[in-house]
Amino acid sequence: MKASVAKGTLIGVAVGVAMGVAGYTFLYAKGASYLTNDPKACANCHVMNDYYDGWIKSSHRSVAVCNDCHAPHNLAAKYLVKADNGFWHSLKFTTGRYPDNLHMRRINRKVTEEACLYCHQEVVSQIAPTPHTKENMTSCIRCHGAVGHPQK
Amino acid sequence: NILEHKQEAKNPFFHVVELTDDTVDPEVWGKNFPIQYDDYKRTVDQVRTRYGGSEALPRTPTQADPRSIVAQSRLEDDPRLKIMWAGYAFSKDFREERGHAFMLEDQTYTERQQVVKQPGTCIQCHASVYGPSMRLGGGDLIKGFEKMNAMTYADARKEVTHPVTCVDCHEPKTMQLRITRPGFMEGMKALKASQGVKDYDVNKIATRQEMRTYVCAQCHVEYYFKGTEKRLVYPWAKGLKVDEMLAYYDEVQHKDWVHAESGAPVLKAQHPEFEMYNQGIHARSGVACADCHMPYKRVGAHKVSDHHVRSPLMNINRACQTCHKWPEEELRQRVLTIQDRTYEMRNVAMDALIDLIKDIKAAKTNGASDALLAAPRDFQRKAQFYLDFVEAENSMGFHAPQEAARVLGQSVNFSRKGQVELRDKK
Amino acid sequence: NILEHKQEAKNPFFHVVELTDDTVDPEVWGKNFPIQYDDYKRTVDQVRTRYGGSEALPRTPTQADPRSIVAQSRLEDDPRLKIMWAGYAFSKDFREERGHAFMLEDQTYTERQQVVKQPGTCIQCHASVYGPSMRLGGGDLIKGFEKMNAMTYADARKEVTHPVTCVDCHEPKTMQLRITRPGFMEGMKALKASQGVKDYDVNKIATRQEMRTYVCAQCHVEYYFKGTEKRLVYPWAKGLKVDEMLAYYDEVQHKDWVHAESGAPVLKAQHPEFEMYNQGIHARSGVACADCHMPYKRVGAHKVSDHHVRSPLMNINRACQTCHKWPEEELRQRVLTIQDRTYEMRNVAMDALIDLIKDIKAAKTNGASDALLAAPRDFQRKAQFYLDFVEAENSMGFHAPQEAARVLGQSVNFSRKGQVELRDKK
Ligand code: HEC
Ligand code: HEC
Ligand code: HEC
Ligand code: HEC
Ligand code: HEC
Ligand code: HEC
Ligand code: HEC
Ligand code: HEC
Ligand code: HEC
Ligand code: HEC
Ligand code: HEC
Ligand code: HEC
Ligand code: HEC
Ligand code: HEC
Ligand SMILES: [Ca+2]
Ligand SMILES: [Ca+2]
Repeated sequence: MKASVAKGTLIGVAVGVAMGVAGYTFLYAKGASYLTNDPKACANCHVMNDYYDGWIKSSHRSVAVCNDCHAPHNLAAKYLVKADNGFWHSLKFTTGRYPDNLHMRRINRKVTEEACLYCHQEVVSQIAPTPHTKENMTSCIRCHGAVGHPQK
Repeated sequence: NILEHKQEAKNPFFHVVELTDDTVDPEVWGKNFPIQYDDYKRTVDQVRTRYGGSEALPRTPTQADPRSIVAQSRLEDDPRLKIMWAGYAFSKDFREERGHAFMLEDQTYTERQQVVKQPGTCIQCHASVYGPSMRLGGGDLIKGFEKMNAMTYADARKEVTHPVTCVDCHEPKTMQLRITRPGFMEGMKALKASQGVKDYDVNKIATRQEMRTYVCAQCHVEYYFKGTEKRLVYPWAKGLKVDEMLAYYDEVQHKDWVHAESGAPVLKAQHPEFEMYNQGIHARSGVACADCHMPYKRVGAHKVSDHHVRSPLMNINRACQTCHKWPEEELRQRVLTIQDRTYEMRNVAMDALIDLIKDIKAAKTNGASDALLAAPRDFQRKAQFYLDFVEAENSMGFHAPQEAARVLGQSVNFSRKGQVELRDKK
Repeated sequence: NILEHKQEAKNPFFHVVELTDDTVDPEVWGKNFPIQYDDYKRTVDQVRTRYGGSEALPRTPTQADPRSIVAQSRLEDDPRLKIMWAGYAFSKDFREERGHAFMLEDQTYTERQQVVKQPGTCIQCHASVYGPSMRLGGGDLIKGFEKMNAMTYADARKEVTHPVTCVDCHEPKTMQLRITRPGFMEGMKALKASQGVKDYDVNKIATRQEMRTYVCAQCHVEYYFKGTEKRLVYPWAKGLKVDEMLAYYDEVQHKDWVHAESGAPVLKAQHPEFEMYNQGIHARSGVACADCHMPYKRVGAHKVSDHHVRSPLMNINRACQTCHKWPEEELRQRVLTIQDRTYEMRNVAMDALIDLIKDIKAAKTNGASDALLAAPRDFQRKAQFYLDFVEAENSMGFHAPQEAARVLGQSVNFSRKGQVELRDKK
């Protein structure tokens, strides 16, 4: 009981601080970019430069911006995910605690997989998702991982 | 552009006819799925690659064998195979395999049928047996399977009409993939049990991606006929590696035949594509048979799986280049580099085995006792199974390059040690 | 914090001191490039992986060998190595290699120095010799190289002060990579000539990506000392494959020593990382040594090459995940799967070789003539070079998994055939 309370406050504090730091970054690093659709905004972070450079050369440059693939296509969810990413990425960027080679978190992978379907559902209507089981859907990224930006 | 896609795209499938488990004839399925059916029919094409595909050789039809075209004989390509298989039907006739369209006639008319009475079991992987099995079993697949195994090949042959067709891989209502071969269901159950998974039911548990491999693994696997009931069994109870399968055969003391020249109790490995593939990097990376042998293709507004099942080297752009951005010619060269290396070791292992067989034969004719020959003969059994495991596997090592080379290296060691053993005994 | 990130991005280097070809001391370079220098110094770390890295073993310093820490002895790990190298310095002392910081002292104090007078040639790959060579040659690198080769090791040792340093890989003005080792320049020239390319000059023609491999290939290669002048030569005139290098040695009738137990004229393969890597898929894909062993790392806002040269298994995220999306643990398992397979065959080949050596030795003591032993001894020469080619290569097969298995399979065949040959001759 006591423990969990203490733990609770600890987390509270941690988040508080994090919010502060991240919040600062959020503004300074034009973190608001998470709320725009301009790829250049993503590239505000040097971390994202490679992806921006890749995207410029990708088959999708003229048809899809970062958020078309990395943010949900329904508004509410869109801003949720963006806020979530904006917060974490800002925090990690500031603390520097992120690997040199990034990995999409599972929730972002799902967002991207669904983004593919949003635009391509007709082309793939026969192959995926199979009518009956949605969770058994084929992964697009498995074969097309490089469409947004050639894997570095 | 996207908008147009949207127009064309209304209802991908044309539901012209009702399909049920009894609909064996692919032409009927073709009414609903014309694209897949057209590709499916193209498995009659015969084109040769360095180690795969097949060559269309004309022949004059006979009473016994009405085929006017067959694939090249592997026995003529490499006569050492006759020595390796001396005393077994394979030494009479063994050809390069070709497309699915031929599976039933090639099995019916191979000379291997004429030298030995084959059991109905053979039919499992060469015809559409799902309907017939259900019929024979009165709705019980396993019962039907057992009945068919117990028949003679001739009788079982009368029960079937088509090579593998839609119904063998697809559930007719949803078109979902499904496993229809008891041999595979039981093999997987034994395999999973050895890994601590109880009562594994492939049709319930396998993911969609796994099914894209498993439907092929119903047939492209090592097998043997168990007991007098000639049950079709996949020897996976200890695992899928060649070492584990040999251990299984040794434990159940199975032999396919006694070698005519050496008297060794030997085994014939057959098309262990699934087992070999499982040792490779592609399996480990979740790449399925269908990814390479049935790659997606764009037809009109839709992507479909290419049902013209064949060598990916005839379709590198679709089969490989979505994952590998290298030029087609470079990808072909990568495959050939792997295959040439495997072929080099395959020949080294083959020479070693032939040397051992000749030595044992000579010792035998010079009156060596069975006691004295026991050890050398066991070396032959091992060497031969390991060599045949790569020889019979149809990718010439591509499915698992390093594993194929390891298995061949072990084979060489067994053969040569057998020769030394023999000389020291004398 | 972000403010710094943004600043740093603007000035990656600090130009504090002038650097010239005479600046041997890395600490001075470190004033301009503190990050690379700090990483460079960390090559003193000793951590062990299953087959790589190294273990830090404490020892009591002696007059002859003041080292208080050494790497584990490979001879103790596997005593069969002493039989393979019987009569050669390696049978006295052979240790797991460790980081660059130790290269000079480990060479100076290995017991291999005490059993044989080693030539100055040795120094080429264990010290910063660019400056000293230029000095000795009066500005002519090749002349200096030849002079140093001709010295005794003791004398050459006096000419050098540091292990490999910045100046050995970098042109001080531009920091561009450059080749400073005549042995590699001449080796590449011979190799390219065999491919029809005349007068190949590596420093003029090589691309930047090639240089990211070549700077390492100055030392991580097979070599021998040619003639009485003890010239350092890389045996590439017929190609980089083990078969081609053996063909070269046979043609020039080179042997490293006569085997003490069998009397065979044998060869010692040494760290053929570059040659093995060239048979692998990574080389084929344009991946350089530096991509895996010196991956880019983020420091503040810019990326630098990690000068802490070491096993990539200690640095998987940077070394592998740039190209492979698999989790770190999965990537480690992929490497270990390849290495375990190689190790299995390495042991099969080792047993076979030891058996052959024992047989020849026995035949010799029973008075077999040199004429009779000629063929078995040549089998030993072949088997031993092929086995050592993988044994001495330091990735335990990872650099070219299938090729490593092929080479070991061939080695087994040579050893066992030698045994058979011997028995048939008698
Ligand atoms: C404040 C700097 C910053 C900005 C601006 C930024 N990113 Fe990132 N991003 C990061 C960092 C840092 C990471 C690594 C997070 C980790 O690996 O834990 C990251 C990771 C990611 C990931 C993969 C990691 C995950 O959580 O799945 C995606 C996808 C991504 N960013 C997309 C975007 C997009 C799209 C934009 C623009 C809308 C953007 N980023 C803008 C800093 C930023
Ligand atoms: C905002 C809409 C949109 C999103 C999101 C999107 N695409 Fe596309 N994609 C297009 C358009 C438009 C084209 C070009 C026109 C065409 O041929 O369909 C295209 C082309 C392609 C192509 C053919 C060109 C090539 O690169 O080979 C592939 C494959 C593809 N997309 C896959 C994907 C995948 C996989 C995803 C998700 C990771 C995705 N797309 C996300 C709109 C989108
Ligand atoms: C197993 C590999 C694989 C998977 C999984 C896969 N694709 Fe593809 N995709 C291909 C291949 C191969 C082609 C090229 C087909 C052709 O050239 O005829 C292709 C082509 C495409 C195209 C371009 C069609 C055209 O010519 O305009 C789009 C768009 C596409 N895929 C989207 C997707 C989406 C969305 C998913 C996930 C639902 C997906 N793909 C899953 C292999 C795959
Ligand atoms: C057409 C779809 C598409 C577009 C547009 C796109 N991406 Fe991606 N992105 C992907 C896919 C697919 C992956 C997953 C790659 C993988 O895991 O193989 C990915 C992964 C990432 C990652 C995580 C690192 C990784 O490889 O897992 C980051 C960061 C990222 N993208 C940033 C961006 C930025 C920034 C932009 C815009 C400049 C952008 N992406 C535009 C499809 C896209
Ligand atoms: C990564 C791609 C890939 C995967 C996955 C794969 N194969 Fe193959 N397969 C090949 C290649 C390449 C060849 C060599 C073809 C040739 O030599 O012409 C081949 C050859 C074959 C052959 C002989 C074909 C011929 O033309 O003679 C068969 C049969 C086969 N594979 C079955 C399978 C089965 C069954 C699976 C799954 C258990 C599988 N393959 C998985 C790529 C693949
Ligand atoms: C019902 C058994 C069965 C199933 C299921 C099956 N195959 Fe086959 N396959 C065969 C037989 C039998 C042959 C040889 C036919 C012949 O030579 O007459 C064959 C031949 C082949 C060939 C060689 C073609 C050539 O040109 O040499 C390939 C490739 C192949 N199969 C791949 C697959 C793949 C991939 C799958 C799954 C999508 C699959 N098979 C499913 C039985 C089967
Ligand atoms: C477990 C599945 C399975 C069983 C059971 C099976 N086959 Fe096959 N058969 C295959 C596959 C897969 C191929 C294609 C690959 C190959 O040829 O290696 C094939 C190829 C063949 C071929 C063409 C190539 C050749 O060998 O000339 C003939 C003929 C053949 N089988 C006859 C038979 C006979 C006779 C039996 C029974 C004794 C039998 N098969 C039992 C799966 C099977
Ligand atoms: C040897 C196995 C096999 C046979 C026989 C077979 N299919 Fe398929 N089929 C597959 C596989 C594998 C897929 C991919 C399914 C997936 O990804 O879930 C597929 C997919 C399909 C799909 C879904 C759309 C697509 O193209 O991916 C249709 C429709 C289809 N098959 C129709 C047929 C018809 C009609 C026949 C008979 C003429 C047939 N199939 C015979 C293995 C087979
Ligand atoms: C769905 C994705 C996918 C497809 C399709 C695919 N591969 Fe691969 N391939 C991989 C992956 C993943 C690896 C492992 C290395 C890595 O992680 O990038 C790999 C590795 C390889 C390697 C190096 C490993 C080895 O065995 O030497 C070769 C060569 C190769 N593939 C060739 C092919 C060829 C040829 C085809 C087509 C017949 C093919 N691949 C189809 C994903 C694929
Ligand atoms: C694709 C990545 C890759 C490339 C390229 C590569 N290596 Fe390696 N190397 C490895 C791995 C993985 C190991 C095994 C490390 C272990 O076992 O701890 C290794 C091992 C080594 C070792 C032994 C390291 C130790 O810790 O004992 C040396 C020395 C080495 N490599 C040198 C080279 C040289 C020189 C080149 C270029 C000619 C090269 N490598 C190219 C990945 C690579
Ligand atoms: C001047 C010669 C020389 C050059 C140039 C050189 N090495 Fe080395 N390397 C050595 C020597 C000598 C050792 C062994 C040192 C010892 O054991 O004392 C070594 C050891 C190593 C090790 C083993 C480290 C360990 O922990 O076991 C690796 C990895 C390695 N080198 C990689 C490289 C790479 C990558 C390059 C190029 C970027 C390179 N080397 C350039 C001579 C060299
Ligand atoms: C062509 C370059 C080259 C030459 C010449 C060379 N070495 Fe090395 N040496 C290396 C490399 C690279 C390593 C690290 C890889 C290994 O140990 O296999 C090494 C490792 C060593 C080691 C540490 C590991 C061990 O073997 O115990 C010693 C000691 C050593 N060398 C001594 C010598 C002596 C003595 C000579 C001269 C007879 C010599 N070296 C000549 C490149 C060279
Ligand atoms: C064994 C070879 C080797 C040695 C020794 C070496 N470097 Fe490097 N260095 C490299 C390689 C490889 C690169 C990558 C160059 C490229 O990509 O063109 C590099 C790159 C650099 C760069 C460019 C920025 C970067 O990090 O990629 C600097 C600065 C540098 N080294 C400084 C040094 C200094 C200072 C020393 C001595 C303390 C040193 N190097 C010793 C091999 C070496
Ligand atoms: C610069 C890119 C790059 C880097 C870095 C890299 N690889 Fe690869 N790797 C490849 C390519 C390319 C292939 C060939 C297959 C393909 O084309 O995707 C491959 C193939 C492989 C394979 C399958 C081939 C085989 O030999 O079985 C393995 C395993 C592998 N890599 C592991 C690693 C590991 C572990 C590391 C880090 C120590 C690493 N790779 C670093 C690009 C890279
Ligand atoms: Ca074939
Ligand atoms: Ca080491």
